[in-house]
Amino acid sequence: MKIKTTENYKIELLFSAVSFFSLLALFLIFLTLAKESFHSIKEIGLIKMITSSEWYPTDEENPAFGMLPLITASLYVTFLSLLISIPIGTLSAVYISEFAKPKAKLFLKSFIEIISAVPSVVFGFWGIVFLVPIIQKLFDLPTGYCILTSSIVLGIMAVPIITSLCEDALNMVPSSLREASYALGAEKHTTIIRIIIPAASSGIFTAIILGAGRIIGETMVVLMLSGGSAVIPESLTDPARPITSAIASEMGETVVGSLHYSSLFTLGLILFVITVILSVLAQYISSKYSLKLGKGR
Amino acid sequence: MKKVLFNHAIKSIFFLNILLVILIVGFIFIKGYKIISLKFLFTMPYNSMTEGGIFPALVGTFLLTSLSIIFALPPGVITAIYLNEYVKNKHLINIIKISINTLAGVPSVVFGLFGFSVFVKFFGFGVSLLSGAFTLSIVILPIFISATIEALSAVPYSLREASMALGATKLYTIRHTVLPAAFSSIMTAIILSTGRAAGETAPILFTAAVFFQKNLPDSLFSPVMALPYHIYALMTEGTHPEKQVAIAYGSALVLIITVLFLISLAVFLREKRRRYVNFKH
Amino acid sequence: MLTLNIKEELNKTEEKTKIKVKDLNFYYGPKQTLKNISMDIYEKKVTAIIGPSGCGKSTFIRLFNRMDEFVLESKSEGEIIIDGKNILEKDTDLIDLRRRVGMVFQKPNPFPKTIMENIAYGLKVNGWKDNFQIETRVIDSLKKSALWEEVKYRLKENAYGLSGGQQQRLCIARCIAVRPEIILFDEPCASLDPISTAKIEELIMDLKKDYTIVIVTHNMQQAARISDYTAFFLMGEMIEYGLTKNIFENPKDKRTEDYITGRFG
Amino acid sequence: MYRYFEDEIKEVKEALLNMSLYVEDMIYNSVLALKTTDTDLSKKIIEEDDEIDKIEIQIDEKCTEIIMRHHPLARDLRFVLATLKINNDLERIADLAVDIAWRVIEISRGENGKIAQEIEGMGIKVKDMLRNSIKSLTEENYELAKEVITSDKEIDALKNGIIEEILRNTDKVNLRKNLSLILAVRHLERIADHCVNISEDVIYILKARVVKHHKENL
Repeated sequence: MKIKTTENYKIELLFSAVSFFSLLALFLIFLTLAKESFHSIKEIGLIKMITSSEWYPTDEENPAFGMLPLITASLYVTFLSLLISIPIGTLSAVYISEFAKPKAKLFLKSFIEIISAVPSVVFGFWGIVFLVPIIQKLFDLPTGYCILTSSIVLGIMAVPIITSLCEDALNMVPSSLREASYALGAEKHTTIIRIIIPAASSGIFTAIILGAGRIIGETMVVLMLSGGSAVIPESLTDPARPITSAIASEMGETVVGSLHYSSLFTLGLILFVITVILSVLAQYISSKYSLKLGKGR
Repeated sequence: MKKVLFNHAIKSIFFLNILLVILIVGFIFIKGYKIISLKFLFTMPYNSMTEGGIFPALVGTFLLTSLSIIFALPPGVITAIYLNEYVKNKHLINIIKISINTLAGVPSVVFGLFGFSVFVKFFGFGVSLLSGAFTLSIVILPIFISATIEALSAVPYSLREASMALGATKLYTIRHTVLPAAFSSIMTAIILSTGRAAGETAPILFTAAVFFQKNLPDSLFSPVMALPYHIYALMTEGTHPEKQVAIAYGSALVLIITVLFLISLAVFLREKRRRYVNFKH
Repeated sequence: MLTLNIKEELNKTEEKTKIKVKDLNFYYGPKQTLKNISMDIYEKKVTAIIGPSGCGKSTFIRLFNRMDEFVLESKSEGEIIIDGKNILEKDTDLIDLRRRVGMVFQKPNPFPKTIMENIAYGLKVNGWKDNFQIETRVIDSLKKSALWEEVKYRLKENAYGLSGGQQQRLCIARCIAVRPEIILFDEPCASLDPISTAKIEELIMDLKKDYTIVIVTHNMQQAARISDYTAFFLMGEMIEYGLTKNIFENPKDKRTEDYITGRFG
Repeated sequence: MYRYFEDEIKEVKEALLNMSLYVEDMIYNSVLALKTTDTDLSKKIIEEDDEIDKIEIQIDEKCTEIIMRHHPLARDLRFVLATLKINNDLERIADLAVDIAWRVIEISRGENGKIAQEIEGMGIKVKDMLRNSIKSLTEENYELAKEVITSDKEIDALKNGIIEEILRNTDKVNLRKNLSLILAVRHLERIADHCVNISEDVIYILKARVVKHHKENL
């Protein structure tokens, strides 16, 4: 009996070791990115890289590694696509959670989940063959590959993600609140605006943060649709090169160990830090939120 | 008046949302369905990618996803078991759960960088099936763990109690009661993760995928073609865009059908079981 | 002289102590859920524990087979002596203890397996290999739990196909298959209809011949019907303990009287 | 659970039956003692009463326990309630038999002749009434219970006849003795009344009808 117990203990120990793999992976990713980007950070300096606006990494005589254009492009694209996906996403969630009939609700939730799995490369492909020509004609541009195109496609892509996260948040609002509001004679739209959305607000906020994290890290769509010019964009119809796009497109061309190679890892590190912060922030808010609604028992 | 407007606004926005998706998928379907044939699926590309099929890309995606599932399965299941069955310390659970969720939020291109630096360079696997599969397995790990935790926690606590009260050890209880009861939901988790792995492009961009390959991959260390990368490459690196776009339509449709089929299957199975479980307990 | 058949078993006082509880305290986090409980539980008798929800009665019997192990941040003091051994000590072999002290839960909890496999589970846990022996024991347990007639042609069917009451009797069969010495019932009829409840109660009365039974129930009538001894718990304290007849006809403590007459609270 | 409840009800029924047999014997012995002025037999009857008292308490306790444990309802409830009353009636009957035994001791010696024979006859009739009332309970026989109730009139008539006769034969010498005889007859008549009570309770159990003071309900 005693032997069995120690055996079980050993297994538990093994299990716990394996369980830390996720944490370890996270740590390893950080370590790898840090190690590879060390070269460029030491050579150029992180602040200088982030603040200068010249990105000519392949210039043979005078390569420049100013990441400002890339970062601004990423922020532009993220902001614009959030502008599209937040209203559509949240309102769709309100529809599913408050208006749809129970049976339809189940179906719609599954449907949203399924379409959120459509691979991003497909969205990028659709953007090229469908949206790019339209944008080009509409605005009379030399090329349809621009911030606007990639933002629209990214926005559409993020809608199901935000919808399903918001729907979860709305679902967590206890039905007693709804009933209480209806019992006081409130109408549906009053109940939704005054009671349900405020009660779910931090959940919706979490959904938006997570959505932002996804958009900023999304690669294929911006890679295929942004146009790729590494200058600070001045208008919506300018082509641009967001961080992910830069990494994906330039990685294949660099010499391993070069300053360019290292600076791409620095970009990865920046992206990693941003998304980790967003993700932890979202989890922090949602854990506080579930405590508030008494779900965290 | 305000009320009517509000309700209509919400409804129309929702249906706009649905319509958009149908537009995208429908557009690709209409353009692509003529291209798909058995020949398209099962022949090699030739004539510098302007003719022929996508067979090597299909094989590559199949190999990549199945390998990555095989790699992700043991740590995924063990982590889920440990979190759901063993740990009592709330802080520990929180730390691991936060790291899983954070890992799920890391951009796929960062996984690509990591895979390149560690598997391709550090371990020296090169751009290969193995590197890609390892990278993909880390990408799907958080999804798989979350789904497996859900599967395990759906097994009623009373079953564990019953088993323990009969004098079974924890391990025996997990092996003979919890895992069998959760088996089908774990299968669902696997299908779900497969669907995700099949559609990922960025992680294999620098770790496994190549645009063109004469032969099918013959070892774990050979680079592979993959369906999502194939679409991307056809659109951006091709030399005969007007001819390649047709193949890209076909490939995109195959990819959509594959992924949506897997995910729908997983979601369908899960919902069906959820209803059954609710009914039963 | 004529003799009367009325049994006087309730007036007998010579009982053998099976479980001896001494100064038991139990803490859940900072909250003390059991306070200074001492009682003797007698062999081959039914002992009922009654009290309002949250009085600690479930916590109490779950200590007898150490199911408290799964409760986070809990602490126990005092002694629970079963057959001369304090089972609260650290070196207790919990696996062996749980084999000797069986438990039936509030909700029927059969495994999602066949009826046969459900009952065989406990035997396999204990290392039984011979299929014939297992089968014999399964049938025997089913007969003892008054389920045999209802399931004898469907042993290979899934246990979830049984009704709630049948499931609970299956759980009892599963419990007695490993031949425990003590059976703990944690509100075994809470989720059952009156007919199934009556069957379970009858079964408990039958089992009394061979097993020491401790039953937690918030149904006082049930305690009155089936138990020989009754303990009344309130806010983690044992208020009164004695022959069921005395507790229900002539309780000594005002709180007990208030509770069983429904004047509580 | 019903099985155990049934067993307990059966136990009580059997106890009642045994008690009634016991009491029947007491009635018979008391009239026998009266006939033969057997003081020894009378003393034995008086002693036996203690036994009956004990049994009464036991049955009472058993009934309380059944109420406590099983919360009987409907027919079972009527049974337990009626049992408590029947139990009481039986005890009273035993007491009356003891009273008769006391009369025998009062009379002590002397010949009672024809009167004693008639009282014995009445005693046997009363004893049969008791037997029938208990039989109607154990056999759940409504007709038999009805018969017991109607036969009460017969006993009343018998009582009146015997008392008339005693009074006719009374003189100064046997006044005291005949008074005891009259009392004994009165006791027997009271026993018959208790038997009627028992039968009424049996009807209450069987038909849930109160026939006490409402003979029209019969």
